[in-house]
Amino acid sequence: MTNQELKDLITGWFAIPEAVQLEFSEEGSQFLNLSIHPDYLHETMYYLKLNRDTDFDYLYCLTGIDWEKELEVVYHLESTEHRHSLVVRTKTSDRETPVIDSVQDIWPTANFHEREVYDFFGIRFKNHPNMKRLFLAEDWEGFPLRKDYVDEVNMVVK
Amino acid sequence: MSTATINNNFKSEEYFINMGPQHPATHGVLRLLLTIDGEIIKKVEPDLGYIHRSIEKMCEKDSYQQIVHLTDRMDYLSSHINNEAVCLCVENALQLEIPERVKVIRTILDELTRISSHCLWWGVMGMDVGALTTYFYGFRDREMINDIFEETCGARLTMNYNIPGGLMQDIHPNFVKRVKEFIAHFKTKIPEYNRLLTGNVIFQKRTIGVGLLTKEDAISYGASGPVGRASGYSCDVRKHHPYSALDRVDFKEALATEGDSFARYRVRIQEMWESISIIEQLIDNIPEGDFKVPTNAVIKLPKGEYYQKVETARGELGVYIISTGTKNPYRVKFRSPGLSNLSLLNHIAVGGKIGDLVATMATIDIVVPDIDR
Amino acid sequence: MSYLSDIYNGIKTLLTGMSVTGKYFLNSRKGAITQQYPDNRDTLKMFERFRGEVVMPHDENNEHSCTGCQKCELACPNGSIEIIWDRVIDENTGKKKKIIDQHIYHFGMCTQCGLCVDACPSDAIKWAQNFENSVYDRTQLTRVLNQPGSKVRAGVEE
Amino acid sequence: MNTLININNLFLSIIPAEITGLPKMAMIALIYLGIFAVLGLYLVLLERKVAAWFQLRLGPNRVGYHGLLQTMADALKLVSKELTGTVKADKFLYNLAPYFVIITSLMALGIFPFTQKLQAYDLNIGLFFLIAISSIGVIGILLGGWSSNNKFSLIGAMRSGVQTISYELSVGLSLLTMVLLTQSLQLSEIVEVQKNGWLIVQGHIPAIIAFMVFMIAGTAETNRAPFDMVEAESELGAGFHTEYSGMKFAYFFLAEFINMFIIAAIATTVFFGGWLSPFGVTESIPWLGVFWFLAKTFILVFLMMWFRWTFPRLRVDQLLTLEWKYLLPINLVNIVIMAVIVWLNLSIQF
Repeated sequence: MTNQELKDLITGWFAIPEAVQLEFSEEGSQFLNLSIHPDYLHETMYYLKLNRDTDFDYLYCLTGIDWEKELEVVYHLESTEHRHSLVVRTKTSDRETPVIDSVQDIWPTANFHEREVYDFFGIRFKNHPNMKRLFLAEDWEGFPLRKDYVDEVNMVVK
Repeated sequence: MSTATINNNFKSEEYFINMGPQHPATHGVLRLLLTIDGEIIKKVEPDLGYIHRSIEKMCEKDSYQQIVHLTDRMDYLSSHINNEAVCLCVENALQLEIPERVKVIRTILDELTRISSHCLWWGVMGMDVGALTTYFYGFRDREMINDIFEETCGARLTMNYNIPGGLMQDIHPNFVKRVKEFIAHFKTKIPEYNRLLTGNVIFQKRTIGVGLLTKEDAISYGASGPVGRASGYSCDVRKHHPYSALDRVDFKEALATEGDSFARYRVRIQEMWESISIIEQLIDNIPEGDFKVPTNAVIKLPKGEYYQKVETARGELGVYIISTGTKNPYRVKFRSPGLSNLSLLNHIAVGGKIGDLVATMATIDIVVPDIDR
Repeated sequence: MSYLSDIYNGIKTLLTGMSVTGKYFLNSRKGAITQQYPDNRDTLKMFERFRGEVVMPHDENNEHSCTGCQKCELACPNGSIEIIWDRVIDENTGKKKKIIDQHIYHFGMCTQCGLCVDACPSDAIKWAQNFENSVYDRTQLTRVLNQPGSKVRAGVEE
Repeated sequence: MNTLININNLFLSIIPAEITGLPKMAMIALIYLGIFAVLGLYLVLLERKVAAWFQLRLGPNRVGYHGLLQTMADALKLVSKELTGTVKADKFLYNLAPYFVIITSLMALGIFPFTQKLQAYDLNIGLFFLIAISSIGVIGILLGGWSSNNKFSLIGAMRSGVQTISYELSVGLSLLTMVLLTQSLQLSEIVEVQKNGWLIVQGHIPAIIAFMVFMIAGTAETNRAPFDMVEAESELGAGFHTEYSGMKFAYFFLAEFINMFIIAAIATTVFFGGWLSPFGVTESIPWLGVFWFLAKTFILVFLMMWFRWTFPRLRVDQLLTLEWKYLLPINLVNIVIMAVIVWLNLSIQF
């Protein structure tokens, strides 16, 4: 499917796309970007995988990004059947207790990747069966990949 | 005594066992927490992070040229391919026109890297299932490739030969000759590998039907590389998203349908043949030209996001760079093949024996620094 | 019948494997790949591009070609190069000129990436092929590359 | 060779007389202990050299001429090493285990006829004694693995138990096949019978099958690759001797090599005519029997090393499949064939 077709199809799933903050953009990226409110993320992802026309069965990258004011999670999806790609993004401005729905029931690969994002950004994933730190020790303080993380001993800033 | 009492008296109990971080089969510092009932594995839980260096965080402070050398230290067995991934990403962002010569050399080195990685894997695979001699035969052949790398790139493992815009130096005058020598040598060695290990009845018994992974699971667990292809999932980035000189070579994607350890083994052996064929197609036709295009000393990527995927020896490596237009990237994410491949270990190892786990882990071919970036 | 053919095939594959190792056993005299380091120091020659350590070549007049432009210091990802420089007045032109006081190389921090040598505009530093770099004290790994009393070669400009 | 002749002379004077005095017994024991130690050390060296040659390496070549003293140096190191162990180990059993293993292999060594005269004890149930003794060794391994209080050791020990109990059968049955031919269990008599041709020739087809089964089962008995489930370093670290160090580890290590020698020596005695020279070429010089015995034994030892450095390891359930589904039925059929051959007098005699 072309990006335009994808856009039309996905917009059609929502009665009021503005209500879920559904936005598309292709600016500054080689993929079609879809951003959505975190509350509707899991449902949308579920459709994206199950719908025959979209059929995004391959989640190949799951990234956390710290935009200083907000935290963002980016999902790179690809369909192995149709070979089209989509980037799904969701943002939360809650930096203290950010929670986003887990997609590990849709793509089991997200299990480790979500733990990694939790480990480095502190974003908790709701309904994740094992929401523990993946790399760092359990008693590690802070989330190292956040921009405001400071560690005066181990981090040498040039 | 009734049967119930007897069963009660002989109730088996599950217990935990720590495999690693200093276990011979975990190849580096991977720790697996196994839940075992007798010899049957009930659960495998990897405990990671023993050598996490936070390369992604380090990248946020480095210039784009400097990022490249950090990727050497991720999957150190395919460091050239890692370097290339970053360079391609930066070059795409800058929309640089890369000379044909660079593309061809990069592809040749990619495939040599793949062969060298698979050689090491083959040796270690044999060692994991108990045939210690394979290790030395694998390393003997790998040594020839390492010599080629050392002569041209200046290092055996952490080559850092790619820079955004091309290569650091032109190829060494001996390069073509040595590669041809190696190809001629290696073509006689793969049949020997097959005679020694592939055909061996014990080896086949150890691997056939062990660690079964279906195609659907392979996709949803994000498997890539030989692990995915052994389950019949066509996931070769070189085929689907060709980069460098891969668009002009003719090669088959190594596929198998069984999804067991032996299929993964055969896919890797097949990949070595395909790599040889790719090198043979390119080695005589390295175009003349520059080995790099000049770039600014300070590279600033335009604001935006850039994603580049390449096929390393272990699977799909993704480089995701987010730039805000400054000389440092805002965020760099490396989608490492190892982490996804490892995440399916629990899925396919449960129900097998300890020996099966070792064989399965060997065919998944994890490199721990790749997981603990 | 498959029972017997299983046995036959099994034994056949085992013997095939043994023939491979047996062949190597018989040729073991000439086939050994062991490098008897350090016995073979005399014959062991590294490739000329091998990146062992960074050195600054000096000619017979104790002159090097480092102008103190600090490009290598900027290119280094690990901060292994530190240049202490000074400004003096050039006798010929009367202009102020940058010269190096000390070109400090922290070998313990170096990852042998080669970016400094690549960045150097006057080819003042290059790679040496020495690989026996172990020392008893870490401080010995901090080296001053320019020799005492050396000066920049005439004609090498920034 | 000189020392061998001395030993030979010594025994010539000792053996025919009834051995009643304790000093004499002690002397024999000491001599065997010496043989045991030297043999063990040089088998280790041989293994390392052979492994190196299979693997395109040079092997130990620093200590002594071509590394001949390497294992001596290793032994010295092991003797001087600290004995460590786990705190929660069952101390008594933990310390007992290595002796179990080493004593059994030493006992087995005592009844081999190195030549017609050089034999410490000529038991009339020699073969039976060997089979019995070789299965006691596994108790040491079980004890060691169980008392170490280490899960890897325990798994290794349990595997060892399973393995030895199963393969005992094949070892016994394949030797029994040959006993049908010799009609004696006494080792000296078994060799005597072979003056009309080695048993592997006398018994032709069933003897060759029995030999193959014996070699496979014997390799498994000694816990060597491809049957090294007990140690399986890529699965269990070091298996049952994970927690042993220093001299106690050395006991296990030496016993493994001596057991390998014993299996090869049994095969030599039963199938290849023991100390008999091929076609009786050196029949006039009896002491050359030692040479022939050792030569044949070391060829078989080399064969076992060749197995080890070529094959991958079996899985524990496949190990049992091999025994119960392949070796045992073959063996039983083989015994019947052999009985028929003996009954119809079809054996080849020179």
